Amino acid sequence: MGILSQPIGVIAEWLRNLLLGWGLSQGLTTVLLYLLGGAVVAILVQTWVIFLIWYERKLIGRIQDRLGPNRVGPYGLLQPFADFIKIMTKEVIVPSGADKPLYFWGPILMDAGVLMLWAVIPLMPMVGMDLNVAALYTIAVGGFATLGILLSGWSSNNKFALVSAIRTVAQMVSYEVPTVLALLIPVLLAGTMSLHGIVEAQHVWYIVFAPLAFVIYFLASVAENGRSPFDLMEAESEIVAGFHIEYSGMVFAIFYVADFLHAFTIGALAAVLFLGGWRGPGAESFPLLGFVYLWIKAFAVYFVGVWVRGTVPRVRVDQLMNFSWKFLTPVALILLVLTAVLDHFVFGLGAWARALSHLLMNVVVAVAVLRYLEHHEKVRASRRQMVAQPGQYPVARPPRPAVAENPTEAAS
Amino acid sequence: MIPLNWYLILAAALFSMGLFGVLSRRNAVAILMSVELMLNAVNINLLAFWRYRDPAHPVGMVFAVIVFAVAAAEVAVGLALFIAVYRRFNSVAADEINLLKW
Amino acid sequence: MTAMQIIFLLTAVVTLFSAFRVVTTPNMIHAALWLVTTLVGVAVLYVLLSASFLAVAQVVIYVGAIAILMMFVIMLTRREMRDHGPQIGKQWPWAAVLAVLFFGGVVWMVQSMSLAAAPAAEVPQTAIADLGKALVSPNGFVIPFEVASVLLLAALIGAVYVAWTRRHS
Amino acid sequence: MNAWLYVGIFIALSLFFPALLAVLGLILGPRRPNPIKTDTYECGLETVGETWVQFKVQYYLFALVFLVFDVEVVFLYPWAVAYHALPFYGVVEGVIFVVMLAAALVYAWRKGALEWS
Repeated sequence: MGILSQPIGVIAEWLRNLLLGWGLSQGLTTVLLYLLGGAVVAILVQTWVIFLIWYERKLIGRIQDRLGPNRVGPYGLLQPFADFIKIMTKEVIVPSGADKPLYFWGPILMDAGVLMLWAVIPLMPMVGMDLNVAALYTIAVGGFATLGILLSGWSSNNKFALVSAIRTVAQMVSYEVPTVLALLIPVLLAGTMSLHGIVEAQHVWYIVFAPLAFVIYFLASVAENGRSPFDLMEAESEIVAGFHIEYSGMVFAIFYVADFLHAFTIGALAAVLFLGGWRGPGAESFPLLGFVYLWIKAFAVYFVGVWVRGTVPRVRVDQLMNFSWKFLTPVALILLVLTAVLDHFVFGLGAWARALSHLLMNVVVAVAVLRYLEHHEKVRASRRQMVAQPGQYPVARPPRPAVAENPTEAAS
Repeated sequence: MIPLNWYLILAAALFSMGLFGVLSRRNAVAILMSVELMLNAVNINLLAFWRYRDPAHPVGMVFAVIVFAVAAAEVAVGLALFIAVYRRFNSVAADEINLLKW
Repeated sequence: MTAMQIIFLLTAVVTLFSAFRVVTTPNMIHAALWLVTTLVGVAVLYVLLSASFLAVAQVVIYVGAIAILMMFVIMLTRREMRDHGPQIGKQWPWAAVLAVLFFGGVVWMVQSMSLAAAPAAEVPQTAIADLGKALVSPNGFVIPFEVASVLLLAALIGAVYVAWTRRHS
Repeated sequence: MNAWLYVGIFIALSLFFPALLAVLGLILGPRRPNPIKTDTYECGLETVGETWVQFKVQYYLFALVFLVFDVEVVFLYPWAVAYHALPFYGVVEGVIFVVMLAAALVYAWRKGALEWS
């Protein structure tokens, strides 16, 4: 085992021998090694957020024809550090009447729910733990983030925070359905729930097999994260600032960190599930290269997310729910059934033949869905015309009175 | 290794607490929570016996999964009933909903 | 005392304490959160029983869905049900006696049986795939599997029908 | 089992790091609360009425449909793992299951439970 082909393995072996040499027991050594490995991964991704914050602000700035941060350090690179130091010295204002323990559990659970995902993401070949239910685990820990939002909204003792938290949770659970269904497709294709297994099964990337599933997974995850254009929970004009309105100082910063980390983690998960994870030329012989590939792929998906964020205007709340329940979920269900039936017949073929038949099926489904939407839109347009000419038969129902969208209305 | 009867006693304790909750709580949602405790105790038993008796066949796991489905169905319908009852009586206290009581 | 046993005992203490809080705490939201803790504790027990899939499914279903649904309903049915005022009925001593009797009876029964101290065999690596096969095999559990889907469909229809009222009619 | 040990340790760590940040914020920041500052924020107005406002049934319905979907999809995961070893009728049974799921969606849709009014 050379240091280049097995860097982590060699270091772990050396550390293990060192600790055993100190007279520690086998079990304790394992625990210490895992603790160390976990801490390295956790600190790495948490630190990475500092860069992400700078990058996203810069990119959004450029999209909006601004400069973005440019004062502190070269290209404003040190801006997040300055912000961090500033926010460190801010007071944490706990509102009166808050449910104190739960008030702090909210942000902690939310950040932890994202960070926990990194326990199962395969960073490079043969490194990281091979949990045999990892795919479902990624869904399970999402539940903790949802719980964190509900907690922070409820414990703040603020109407707006509570309304926003309930709304956000309704949005998150709605978008969890297409996420779970889209995630089922790579699991079905690979025949395993282990993320290592899914990466290893991707001789051809699953984005070729199931581009629609990738799109559904990506959109639903972004919406679950609550980023623009799905940032209803932060709708300034309706619910002031969302479920974290009563948070300040460092405790607020935890929400911020969780948001950015979640955006990048979506990229990493999408890269693992659909873009071949650490796969790339030479990754098997040089695992560190695999890590670089994974990071680049994750970053590419993250970039698209930020791009969407900077470009598309916010959707309306009914559109938001319809998009999940009446578009993504049915399409995911149809795709799942067709994939299951098709793969039974083409599994025996070569990898590329199998991939191409799946691709063809996906294209057919996509065209059919687009055709249907076009048709649907035409029908609706003709209905609207009927409304425009009253007195003619058939009279469509009159347009509904507009419902004012404000929190007291939503709350009643 | 952990002896089997540890699991059984733990499950029994969980079940007893659920039983206590079902019999003593006033809020209907709390009663439902206690029922969940009891179902979980049952699931622990099912899986413990599966693990210690016959881990080669997934029978115990199938039972546990079916219990999940039943629990979910029970929660869905139960909570819907509470919402309907609340609309009618403006209360979800189990001892105040006594229209059918003789 | 092995490491496994220590983990088991710690989990058992956490689980039972939170279960106790579920049935005694007057604040309903707190009760729901204690329920979440209990259910996570049970998931850890499933891990100790090498039932990985069930452990994760437990968290997905209970923490991700059932607990959220319960908290929604607690918030929905809140105007009358303040957290002050008794949350435990007057009959609680009888309930406690019954629960203790039940627990004592079960413990007596468990102790009088001769039970295995260790598992008969290891869980096979393919346990999840076996479960999947058993769920759709005609010699296995295909009827319960399909009936479960019908049950859930029926539950959804029933629940939507009961809870749903048209606003303006 | 070892994988779960690592995951357990990682879960503990991921709870620890944000908690550490919160504690750091509490230690390093000043702490001078006063009644006006800790008052509930409501666009500059005094808070009126109960904080724990009530919500539309709509929210419950979304969570309900989600619960049913979640449970059914969890059933499908072991099926998907075993998928390649299944004969064709096994696949068909899974498809029937998915159709039931679709029926639930269609019912909720037709009933208007998925409308945001």
